Amino acid sequence: MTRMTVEQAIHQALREEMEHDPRVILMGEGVATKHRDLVEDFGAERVRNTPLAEAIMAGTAVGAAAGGLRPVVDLLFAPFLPYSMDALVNSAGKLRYISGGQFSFPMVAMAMTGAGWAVGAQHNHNLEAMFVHAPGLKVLMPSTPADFRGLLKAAIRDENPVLFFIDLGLLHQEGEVEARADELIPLGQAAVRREGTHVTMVSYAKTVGACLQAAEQLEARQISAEVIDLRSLKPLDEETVLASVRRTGRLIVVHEASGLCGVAAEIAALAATKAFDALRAPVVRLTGPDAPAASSWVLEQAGVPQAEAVVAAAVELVLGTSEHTRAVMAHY
Amino acid sequence: MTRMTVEQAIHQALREEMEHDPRVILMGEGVATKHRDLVEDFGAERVRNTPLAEAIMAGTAVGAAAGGLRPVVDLLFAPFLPYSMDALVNSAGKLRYISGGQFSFPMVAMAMTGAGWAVGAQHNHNLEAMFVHAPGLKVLMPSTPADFRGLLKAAIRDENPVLFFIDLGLLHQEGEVEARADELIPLGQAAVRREGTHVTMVSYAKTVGACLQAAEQLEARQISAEVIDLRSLKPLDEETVLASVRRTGRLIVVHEASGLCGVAAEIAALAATKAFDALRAPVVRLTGPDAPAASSWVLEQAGVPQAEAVVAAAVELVLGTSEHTRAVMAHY
Amino acid sequence: MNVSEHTEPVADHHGVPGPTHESATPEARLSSLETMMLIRAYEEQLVELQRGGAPGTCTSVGQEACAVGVIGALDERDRILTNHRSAGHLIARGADPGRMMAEVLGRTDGYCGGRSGSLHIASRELGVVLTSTIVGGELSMAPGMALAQKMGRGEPGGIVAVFFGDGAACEGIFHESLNLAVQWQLPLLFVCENNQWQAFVHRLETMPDRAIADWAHSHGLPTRSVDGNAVEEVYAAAARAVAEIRVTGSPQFLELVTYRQRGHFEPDDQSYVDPDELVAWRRRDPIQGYREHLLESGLIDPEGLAAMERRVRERIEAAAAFAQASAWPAPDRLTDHVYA
Amino acid sequence: MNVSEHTEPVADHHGVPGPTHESATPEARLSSLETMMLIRAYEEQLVELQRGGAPGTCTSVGQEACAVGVIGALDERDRILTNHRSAGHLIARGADPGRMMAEVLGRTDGYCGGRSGSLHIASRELGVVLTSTIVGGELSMAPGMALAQKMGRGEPGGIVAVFFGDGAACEGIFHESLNLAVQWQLPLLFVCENNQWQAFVHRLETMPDRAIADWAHSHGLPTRSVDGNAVEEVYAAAARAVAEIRVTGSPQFLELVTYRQRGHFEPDDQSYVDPDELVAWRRRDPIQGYREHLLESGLIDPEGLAAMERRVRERIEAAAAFAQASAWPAPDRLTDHVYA
Ligand SMILES: Cc1ncc(C[n+]2csc(CCOP(=O)(O)OP(=O)(O)O)c2C)c(N)n1
Ligand SMILES: Cc1ncc(C[n+]2csc(CCOP(=O)(O)OP(=O)(O)O)c2C)c(N)n1
Ligand SMILES: [Mg+2]
Ligand SMILES: [Mg+2]
Repeated sequence: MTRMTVEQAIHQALREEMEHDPRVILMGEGVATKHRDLVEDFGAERVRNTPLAEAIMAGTAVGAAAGGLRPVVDLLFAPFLPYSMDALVNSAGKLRYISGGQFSFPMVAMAMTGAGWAVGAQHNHNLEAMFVHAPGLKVLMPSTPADFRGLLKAAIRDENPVLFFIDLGLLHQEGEVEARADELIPLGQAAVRREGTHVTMVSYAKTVGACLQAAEQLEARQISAEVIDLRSLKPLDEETVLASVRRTGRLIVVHEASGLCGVAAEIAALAATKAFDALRAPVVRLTGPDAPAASSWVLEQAGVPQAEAVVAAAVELVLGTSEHTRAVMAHY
Repeated sequence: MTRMTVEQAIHQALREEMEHDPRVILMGEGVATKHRDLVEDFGAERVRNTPLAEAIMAGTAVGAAAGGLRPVVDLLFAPFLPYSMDALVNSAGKLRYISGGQFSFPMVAMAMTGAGWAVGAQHNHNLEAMFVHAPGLKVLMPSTPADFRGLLKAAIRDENPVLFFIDLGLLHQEGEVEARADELIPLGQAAVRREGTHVTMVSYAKTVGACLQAAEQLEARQISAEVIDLRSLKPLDEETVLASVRRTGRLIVVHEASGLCGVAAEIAALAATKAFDALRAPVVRLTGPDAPAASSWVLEQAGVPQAEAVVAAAVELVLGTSEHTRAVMAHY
Repeated sequence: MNVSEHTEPVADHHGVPGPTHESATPEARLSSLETMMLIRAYEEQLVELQRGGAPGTCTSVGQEACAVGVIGALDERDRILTNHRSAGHLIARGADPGRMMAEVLGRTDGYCGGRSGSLHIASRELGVVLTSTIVGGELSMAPGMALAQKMGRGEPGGIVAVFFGDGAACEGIFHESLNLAVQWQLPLLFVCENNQWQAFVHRLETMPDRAIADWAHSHGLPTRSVDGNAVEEVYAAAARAVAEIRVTGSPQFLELVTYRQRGHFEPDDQSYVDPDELVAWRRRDPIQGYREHLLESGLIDPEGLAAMERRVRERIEAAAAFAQASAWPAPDRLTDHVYA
Repeated sequence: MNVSEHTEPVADHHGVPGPTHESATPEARLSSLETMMLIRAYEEQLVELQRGGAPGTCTSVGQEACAVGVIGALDERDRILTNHRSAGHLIARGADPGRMMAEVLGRTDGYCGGRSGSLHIASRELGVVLTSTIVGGELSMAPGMALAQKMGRGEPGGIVAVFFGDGAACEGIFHESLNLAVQWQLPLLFVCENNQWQAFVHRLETMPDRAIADWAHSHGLPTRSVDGNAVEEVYAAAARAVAEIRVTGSPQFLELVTYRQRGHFEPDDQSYVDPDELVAWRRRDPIQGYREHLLESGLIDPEGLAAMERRVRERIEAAAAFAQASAWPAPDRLTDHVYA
């Protein structure tokens, strides 16, 4: 085991996979500037700065993937993905199906997002749910350095197009990482970060931390919370979520993205359709507001569900309603 | 009252609003070819064919709206919206907020989608949920000629950017339409198409028809179904949905778009979070599959929830499980 | 008619074929004619089927010389990307009209098992890959496919040809694609079939008259504009570009000036089309012109022509019978092929 | 240095100001210098604040002549769209550095109440509208704004100026925007500040050397490339373009060749920058050059300059104090302004 940051874990995954498979290439605006060591070790042919044009970056990844390469394209920030949307949604997501299975698109598109940089809604927009909704794509959004590394490696080896979202607020977070190069984390498996019996918290990315903090605080009140980190938003590990909800009977879903048609809606719907009989209380969604992200630090932070709100929701679910919890939750 | 098709209703709404407000302009690839009468009556300045470039079409609508016009941009088919996504999501949806309320973007972006033309996934992709998820936008998807007319007129008069989706399968459907030019239908109000007591069906666009058919068939079995047509996906009429679910205790959500993070997920989540105590049975989602739309007529139709499946789901919900209903529903 | 001033102009023959490329043997020329006739007959058959209720299509009637000329200049190593108006490219590449028609009808024997329909038929085995009906989709994927070729993932020496319309040149992705191909020096032939129409809008409503060649030229890649209705001119220009790309590894651009003789998507009454323009271009029909040329030059006689017509008709009739006899896909296979 | 060959070339003075536009009075020239100094001081203050923990910014150090020259050629009727590197445009237009700084710091007195931060500051009252940090966003909205002007929704006679970088010219929307403006004959001045950098990539990695002018020219609109570090040259070219646009109602294109002297976004160690290139361009600093020019020409003396520097320093100090004293927005106002 080695200690490293999320940023280092991503870099290591890229390096190892480029080592592992000569078909892996890395491209994007500034990737060759940023990963100069990779250029040195794998050559300028495999690590390519691109013109500033997200549509052709993504389209080129799609074409290269169909042509036999395994491209990783760094699209920088999630709000730039709309420029790439046609290539990702209409080409990568559909052309395998449309062609009757003749082609595959083994590629990864990376992008950062989330609060933490105070630069506003055109750099911070958690739009991962849009890609979960689109057919033919897979979507990852890890929370720990080990998962960033293991999932990115697995994504690069996957035969399908994968969107890999990087929560900006986690970039410098440290954690233990398994150093073996063949250590992959399969797509589609949620991680139970903490076991519990009274309430299930489902989250991903930065807000997993809020849930874990909340769970710790709840312990003092004799409330035992299970925390599930989805990691893989598509394929979604329905079984782990449902099994937990069936045990606890209570569900809180937490994420930074806004709520309407978001992942929390999907998880809540899952419980309401497939674990209804086990539910003992209303499902709770704690999400970012239906608003663009604000730049100002205080507003930016106010848009992210925090541990306090998770605690309040859990207390209300497990122990019943109170004025205080209502006030805290009204915020979300 | 006049009888007209959806296509005629759309045309009439455009004509009336251009008459009503000289700031209304219409633009898009082929709109001047298609609506030649509008060119004649309102001039080529207000009805403009554009180059084939969806990004600048949408961006131009955004800029024109901020500049004091009220543009309607026809983007033809929903799968072309990804090319327009930056203008719609990052500019129209966010720049009002980002600017601290300095600008408004009174504009409508129209697009067709849905099964019925057998031309495949690059013309048929129900991606309305992506725009519901995006902040700052409104999203409409009507089902009757009267609603197409009344909602399009209201959308044109709204101060915010509105996505107006046209279910291709409804284009030639006829219905009675109120002929008064000032007859608007406010955004954000669902329509109860049929009242019932045992089960609530929530749908929009083409599949409202499947629900109504199902409700009729269910009558013979003494099952009384309420059918709610959302019409406005954002703002969403939570109250009408919740009030119905609180009365019936049972909810089926039906739409053609795929399920993951779709509108049905949102409605199911709504019930599970805000009408939980009233729910007597699991929520049921009947949606298109998590797959691109196929071209072949039989596959295209198989991708759309039909009345039979709605009936089966309702019977199961109201009367309990049966092998037959399981078999029918396994399909979705 | 536009001819390029950016490289040596290719003579403008208004429908009469230009100088024959040396390598075009008599057999090759006869075969070019027959293939153009096959494309025409195939598409006319689709129009017939559409009248009977089959899904509509975008025919390439009037543009057959573009497909036959360019595809004829490619070989097996090369890969082709195309768009919604692709029947000519597929047939010129040797696709089976029966399997194509089955695809249009949504049947299991179609090239894509009925999932594509007419608008995105691809055939990996033929090297016709990544067909997109999103205008510009093919342009967005072409540099990546060419990069894969360049990096040794295709056949050695293979290049990529991407077909698109004048409308696609209005999409920003056109420029992004050209710029990337130039910056990365990719073995990519851009083929713009400038058929004057963009669905229901004439291209002069959307761009300056000489825009396509001017835009391409501004990206700094060798650019030729030729008469797209003269199959041998097209072939000559394409063969030269292909040969140069194989040597240099760098992209080139070919504008084929032609005309969409039928509507955008069947059925289409073309009421919005200037009848004079239409008539003028029909007079320059690529098949009619080439047929007369080959008759005049004695390469074929009226009997040979009649036999050719018969062969074509029989193939298309057989194709239609095959397609109509093909089974519908089973609804329970709806979600096959979404993921690998 | 690039100068346009497409229209009459404007002489290339390598940092020494070109011929003065007749209408530039001594006062105007002194004011240009002071405004450039104010922009520089404002941005250096932001760098200072960033070191103390404030959010980063994209400074326009080295590009002040572009902002001052072009904005100086516009008047109140006109509307401006800009991008992430907009401080110069705002200040040249008369924006209050205090309110700008408050915005960067996320405070209520900021132009956008703290919702924008540094990257998308807009001020409707100043006619600086629709600032987008999505590269190309400003280009996508510019034709629509110009259409609204043309259709009488703005001030009579007003035009639109849109500022963007060389990187934005790589985005397809650049071409879509130019083409639409040309086809629709919109009163729109495209201003490309070609500062050689696109974040962490030198533009010569992304485009041919002369690409920007060549691309623009291929769209058929009048195109000029001038030395973006020579404020009077910029002013002269912009004034002429603006005057022509007011008469013709049609778009024009201005490339300002300049250099981003600091990093892309503070903090940035510029380790990826060729030090020789950086030094060469710093020698051509627009403010230093103009200051010397005005001193030499006797328009100002060292004392006057010192007074000017003092005024600028005082304004910026006051601005910083104002910004830091401004209140944070209340968290419960988070969702204000989402909908109209
Ligand atoms: C992005 C996109 N916009 C619009 C359409 C609808 N459409 C299909 S073909 C076509 C015209 C394309 O013109 P051109 O590129 O010249 O090709 P042509 O049809 O003339 O062969 C249009 C507008 C589409 N398929 N994709
Ligand atoms: C669509 C998009 N892609 C990438 C970025 C990240 N980014 C911000 S500024 C910039 C460089 C832009 O270069 P240029 O247009 O030349 O403007 P400059 O920064 O040099 O003023 C980049 C890549 C962005 N904001 N938007
Ligand atoms: Mg065309
Ligand atoms: Mg730049």
